[in-house]
Amino acid sequence: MTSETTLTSAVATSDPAANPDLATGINLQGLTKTFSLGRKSVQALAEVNLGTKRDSFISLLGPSGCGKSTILRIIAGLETPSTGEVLVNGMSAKEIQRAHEIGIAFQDSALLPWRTIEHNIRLPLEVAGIKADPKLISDLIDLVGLSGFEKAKPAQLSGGMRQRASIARCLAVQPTLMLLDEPFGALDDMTRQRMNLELQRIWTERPATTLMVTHGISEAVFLSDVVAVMSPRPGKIDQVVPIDLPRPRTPDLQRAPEFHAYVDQLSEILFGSHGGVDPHGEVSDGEVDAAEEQSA
Amino acid sequence: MTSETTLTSAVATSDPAANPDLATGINLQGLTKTFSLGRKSVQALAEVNLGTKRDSFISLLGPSGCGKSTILRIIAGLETPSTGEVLVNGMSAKEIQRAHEIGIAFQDSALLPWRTIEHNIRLPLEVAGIKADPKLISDLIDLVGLSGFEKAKPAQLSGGMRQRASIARCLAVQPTLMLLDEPFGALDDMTRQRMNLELQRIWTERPATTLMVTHGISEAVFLSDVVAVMSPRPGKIDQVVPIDLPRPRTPDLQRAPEFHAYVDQLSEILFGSHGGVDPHGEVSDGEVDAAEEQSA
Amino acid sequence: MTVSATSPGGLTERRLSWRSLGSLPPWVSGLIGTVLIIAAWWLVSAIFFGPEGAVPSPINVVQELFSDFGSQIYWKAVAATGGAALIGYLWGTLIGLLMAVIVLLLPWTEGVVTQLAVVCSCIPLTAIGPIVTLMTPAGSRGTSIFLAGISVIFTTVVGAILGFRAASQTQLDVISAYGGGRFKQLTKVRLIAALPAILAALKIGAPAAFLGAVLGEYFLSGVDSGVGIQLLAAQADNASVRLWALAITCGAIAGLAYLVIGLLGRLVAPWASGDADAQGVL
Amino acid sequence: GSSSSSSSPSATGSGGAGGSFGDIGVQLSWIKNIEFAGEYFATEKGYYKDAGFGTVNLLAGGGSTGAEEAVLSGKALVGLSSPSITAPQVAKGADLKIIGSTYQKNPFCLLSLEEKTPIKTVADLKGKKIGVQSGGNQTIFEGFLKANGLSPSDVTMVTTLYDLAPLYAGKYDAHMSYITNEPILAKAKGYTPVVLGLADNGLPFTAETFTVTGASIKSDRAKLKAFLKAEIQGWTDAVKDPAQSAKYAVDKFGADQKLNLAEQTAEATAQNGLVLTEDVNANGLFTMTDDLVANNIKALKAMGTEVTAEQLFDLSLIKEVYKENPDLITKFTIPTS
Amino acid sequence: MAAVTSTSVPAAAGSTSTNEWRYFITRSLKTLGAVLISGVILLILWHVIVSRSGVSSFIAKKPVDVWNYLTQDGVDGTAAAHRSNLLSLLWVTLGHAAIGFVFGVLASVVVSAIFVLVRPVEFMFMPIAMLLRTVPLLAMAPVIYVIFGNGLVTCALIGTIVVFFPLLVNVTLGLRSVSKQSADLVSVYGGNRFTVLRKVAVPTALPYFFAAMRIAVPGAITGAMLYEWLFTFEGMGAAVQSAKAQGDYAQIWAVTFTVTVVAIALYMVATFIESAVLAKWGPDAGKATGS
Ligand SMILES: Nc1ncnc2c1ncn2[C@@H]1O[C@H](COP(=O)(O)OP(=O)(O)OP(=O)(O)O)[C@@H](O)[C@H]1O
Ligand SMILES: Nc1ncnc2c1ncn2[C@@H]1O[C@H](COP(=O)(O)OP(=O)(O)OP(=O)(O)O)[C@@H](O)[C@H]1O
Ligand SMILES: Cc1ncc(C[n+]2csc(CCO)c2C)c(N)n1
Ligand SMILES: [Mg+2]
Ligand SMILES: [Mg+2]
Repeated sequence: MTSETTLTSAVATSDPAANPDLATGINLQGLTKTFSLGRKSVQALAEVNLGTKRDSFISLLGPSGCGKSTILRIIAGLETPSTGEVLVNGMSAKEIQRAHEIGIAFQDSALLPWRTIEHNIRLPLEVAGIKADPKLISDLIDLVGLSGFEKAKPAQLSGGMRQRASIARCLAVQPTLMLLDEPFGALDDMTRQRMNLELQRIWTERPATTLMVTHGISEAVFLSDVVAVMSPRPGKIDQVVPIDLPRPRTPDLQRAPEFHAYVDQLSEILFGSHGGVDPHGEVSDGEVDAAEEQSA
Repeated sequence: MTSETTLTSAVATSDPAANPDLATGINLQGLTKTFSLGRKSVQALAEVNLGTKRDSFISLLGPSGCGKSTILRIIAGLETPSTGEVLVNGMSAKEIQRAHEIGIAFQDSALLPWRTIEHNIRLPLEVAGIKADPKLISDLIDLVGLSGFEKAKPAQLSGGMRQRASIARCLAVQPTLMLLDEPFGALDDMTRQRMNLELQRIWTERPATTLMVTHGISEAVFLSDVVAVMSPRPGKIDQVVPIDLPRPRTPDLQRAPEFHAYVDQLSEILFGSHGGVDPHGEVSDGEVDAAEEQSA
Repeated sequence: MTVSATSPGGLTERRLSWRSLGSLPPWVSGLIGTVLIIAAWWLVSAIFFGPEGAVPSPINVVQELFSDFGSQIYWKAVAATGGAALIGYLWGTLIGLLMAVIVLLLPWTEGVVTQLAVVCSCIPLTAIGPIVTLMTPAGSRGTSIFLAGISVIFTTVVGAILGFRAASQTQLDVISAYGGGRFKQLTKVRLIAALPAILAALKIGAPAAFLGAVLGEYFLSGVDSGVGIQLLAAQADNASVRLWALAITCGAIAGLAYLVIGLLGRLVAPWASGDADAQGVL
Repeated sequence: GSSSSSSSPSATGSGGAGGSFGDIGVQLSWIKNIEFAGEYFATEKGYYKDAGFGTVNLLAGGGSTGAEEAVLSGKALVGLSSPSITAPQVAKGADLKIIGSTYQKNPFCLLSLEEKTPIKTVADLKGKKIGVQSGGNQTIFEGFLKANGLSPSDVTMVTTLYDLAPLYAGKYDAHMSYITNEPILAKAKGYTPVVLGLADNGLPFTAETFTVTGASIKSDRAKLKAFLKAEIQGWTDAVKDPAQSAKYAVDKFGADQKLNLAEQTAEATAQNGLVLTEDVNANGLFTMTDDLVANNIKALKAMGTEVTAEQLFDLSLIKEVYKENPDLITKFTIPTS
Repeated sequence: MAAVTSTSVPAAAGSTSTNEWRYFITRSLKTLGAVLISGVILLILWHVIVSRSGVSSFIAKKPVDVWNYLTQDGVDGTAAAHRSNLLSLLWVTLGHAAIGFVFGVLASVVVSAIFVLVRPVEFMFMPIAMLLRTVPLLAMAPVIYVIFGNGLVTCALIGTIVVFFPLLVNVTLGLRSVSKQSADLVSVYGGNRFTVLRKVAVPTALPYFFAAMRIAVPGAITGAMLYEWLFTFEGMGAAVQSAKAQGDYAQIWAVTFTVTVVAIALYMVATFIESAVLAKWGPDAGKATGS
């Protein structure tokens, strides 16, 4: 197993306090979060330390309920941590909010039901007080394949279409911090693949410190500079795995052995060391392999 | 390519009118659905014909927005078709509703925000007027890995946890018709795998005519008696592929060449005949392969 | 649809008849209701009272109304009272909304503001009516306007505060994540999500405002024209037919206001589940 | 024609357009009907103007804002009221005085129906159910009982408004009424009204009195006298011509209320019975004899208010008016009831 | 099978009272504070407006005058007599208000449920509901008297009329605010409209219902006073009339003051009950989930 901090091309660290130069993008130090749940309380995050370089792309992997969305919401300034510090691009969550530099896509699309798709996508611009360029909006709608639905209300779209609209909305402000919570979860594979490529293109053209929560291991490898794997609740960063693959990454890359090695490594971390890495060394979302561990 | 109706072990047909014995479960004849969208109207379904045998498990695959959820909602009696006929297990949608025999999981969890998880899961029983067995409920909660969250409100759960609660709810009434709309979309792969196995176990023990909408090709193959692939909007059934694999299916099956053949066949239908079936014949969600078709 | 064809006959038929009742256009059911009510009124009048008794015959009342429609005096009175009601309504609504917005922007003021609003609704009008009259110039409709306004404030405040809370946390999160503050949350989400509840409050307010304006005329000094004045005169004259005609006039005006605001609501907040969309839900 | 019925807002301020006394407000005790016939004549015939006033705003009362309040708050120089209302306030220290009385006896009566339970005498009252308006009329009725040696427990008092429907429906046996108003309505409905007048049965106080502030008597004495003079002229005409009085009420001043001409004419005639007495013929309209004043004080005491004549009345102004204008005293034919 | 997502919830450290109670208590305390502040504001407003109005002090009383009326013996009786008089009037009025409140709330809840279940009924009878609310009771009182008499039936009727309409509109709106998805869910499981009403619409409508209840509390008192004024010689409603006839303005102001204070107190009680119930139901009762 590689030790992430010793790599020369390191872009991330699980000890940002000791490596401030690796925490110029996202910088989470000693983050914990406890929710109260009626009489009881739930510790969602147990001491999260994480740093990434500015304009790097990090993905968060981890079992359901481990606190991925919570980390993302804390970074977005939507939740205050119980303890710990958060800095992004050298700014606090509130500062970066106020600078209108966040793009965010929630796990559920969170579109405003009374606005048309077009107007939903334009919302961040309105909030930022930027005059919306109609061309930009229609390009974004095109990008996510919703042409013809500009005037539709969210209730009139399918689940996947809503999620795509929310991705378009995320890109509207051309953010310096992008937070994506399972943005492609509800998409079919073809659309998902296309969105992945588009996301990479956009991110390369206009770099932004990006954090993506996902369940797709190969998606994470394909897009990220670094992948952080979390352990189950109370969540903490289990390992930080830098993805040292050349950019721009093309679909072909996904057949390269290095790519598969990363996928396998991550599956192993996620599903345990004795987890069956695919013997053929082939692409795997961990889905099939992990099943071996289960007793019916 | 196999022609589905000629198989001896056929459990489904794309021409239910001609094969009434293959339409004792789901029976959709000449189904169309047009939504009005302000001034314009959107044809969501263009003539859907589909029949499955009673107590069979069918999965619907297809691109985002092709009308999968719409078919499911029509079968559930939540939407009236523009034209066409619907029968399930010989009953109309309304009748089967009234008989309290449907279990359903929506694309988003649709939990009632004011009810605890426990009470949300108990809801179908309350509606059916059945006295809820506390053991049953706690078993279901256990099954979906939500023990300890019985008294939590939906807002206090992660997206995946909410989805799991909604699956537990679906199973509460022990339905004869199960309708699952991307039930595992928000789950991490391990949980998803476990839920797949559990779903198969439950379905085997207490068979029900089941329709599942999914984006996961291998998931569809693993669980289904037959997989129907839909073409993009306006949706229609492109092909019906019976999955002739022995039951009970174990995780090992997912490594068998027959399994991979099915996955490849479905990928091909979904992503075009020139679509790159994985050369290693290995497991693929179609995700990586489809990428080849894309121009960056 | 053939779906129902397979179901047992009796059940289907009953459901169909319910359906057909449910699918009646609103104005038809409105008409049916009106006819039913008038029939009941007629019966009561004919059996227990004479055509000019305390409950006069609808025919006489309608005749009276028709003769009223040709009379300038009638329309002058309606315009005068309606005008005062409208001014009071606008003021009351404005003040109510302002109070609710204050609560929204400064949540700690909620208690104080709602208490002030409660005071508006529970001050005995009969006690303060004369005082207001004394504080406004003779001949002005100040008391009518005041009572109309004060009748609206409380419901508006309660409705608007309720409405401002209707936005879900996710919807608000979207705005804050994009750097919007409380104000943007207000303009982009809260105000809009609040519309259904606010409109409901405004709908309640309209009849209340008219009632307040009529009641005000019982206190006014130096005012000769108005529905309230005519009611007073009809009462002193024991003119039951006129009384009922005026009462129906009051109802009709309030109903019109209610309807117009309802339509307005459907126009500006078509997604609101309180309206047409929800017909399939409940 | 001078000022119209739709009065423009104005206070008692001086220096108005017409004459030296400027514009004033007069608070009426009810919405504009026949009850204020004299004021209509004074307006129409220019008596107010001749007396030196600009605009005299006849302020209709909605029935709930009292003349005392209007006068005390300065909205009106003069208010039309009744000792039964003015006296309690004077007793509580209000700076108010009555300077004349249009009605020589109060119009209150108990109206019952020959067809149901006629109440012709006080003796008939025992054990009956009487509909009384809450507030002022309640006080008056209780005073009436007391003045006749009855206790409140001898009758059942129930609340009512002005409408006679409950009486017709037999909900109670008698209805507290204005002799000029409800009996006429009952008759028009085809009933035979039976009237028991309060003024003739132990409660001889007056009504439609001119109420002003004590301060204005000191500061505006000439103005008040000028006002009284115009009022006398107006009422002299009104009493003589009930038909024209009703016309003014129905067609002009009360036009907004759709008054009934026949009914208003009947009321005007009945009203004359309250305005005109031998004493009035001798001393002039609005005057009060010492006897009448004493009767008022006695009646008020029965109603629970202890005031002296000096506290409540200042009849010096009306006396001076007649002394200065003896020709204003007119001999009317007194209607027989 | 072992649970995948770790074990159960970690036990809370020193978990004090429940979340719900904390919510309830903080809200109650806030309300009390608000009452004090608004009380002071109102007294100042009252004093300033009356002082500046120019209306004779004989009629327009200031807070001090009411205080004096309640605490100092004067020409028109002892303070103790004033207080006990007010108190007995108050009890009568509260009794009438309670009757009106109970009937009004019951009637409106039942009717709005019917409106929501059978929509055409709403179009049929909403006009009548509105007519009841718009026609001045002052004008129709004699008719009511003739038909219903002047007893408690009429008391209930007047209270109902005053309270009914705002409640009806709010509760109907609340019952209709059901999210389509939740309603779908229940109908799939075989629930009929009535089940949707019970399982989804009623909880959704709770915040609306309580808002309506808060509107109803002062409404019931107003209704009671109206009833007393128009149909009885009892309670505060009639007292205002007789005090007016007696020129007892101090009493009118004292009654006004008392009624207002009591209405606010009852409103607070309604707020407490609301927070207690809604806390149990969760602060999210009736709120939409997601988009
Ligand atoms: N209520 C509605 N009003 C108008 N159009 C609708 C409505 N519901 C669905 N549609 C349209 O019908 C089409 C099919 O929608 P549906 O939800 O069935 O797609 P889907 O196959 O489930 O997609 P996904 O995989 O993204 O969930 C879409 O184009 C959508 O815009
Ligand atoms: N508002 C809240 N109140 C109480 N508990 C909460 C709240 N929000 C989240 N939690 C708890 O925090 C834990 C982490 O939740 P989070 O949403 O971050 O998980 P996640 O990793 O995003 O899961 P998923 O992949 O299923 O979306 C969960 O156990 C959840 O129950
Ligand atoms: C007891 C009693 N008090 C007042 C009125 C009201 N009212 C009706 S007509 C009128 C003027 C007299 O013609 C007045 C004052 C009444 N009817 N009966
Ligand atoms: Mg999440
Ligand atoms: Mg769908």
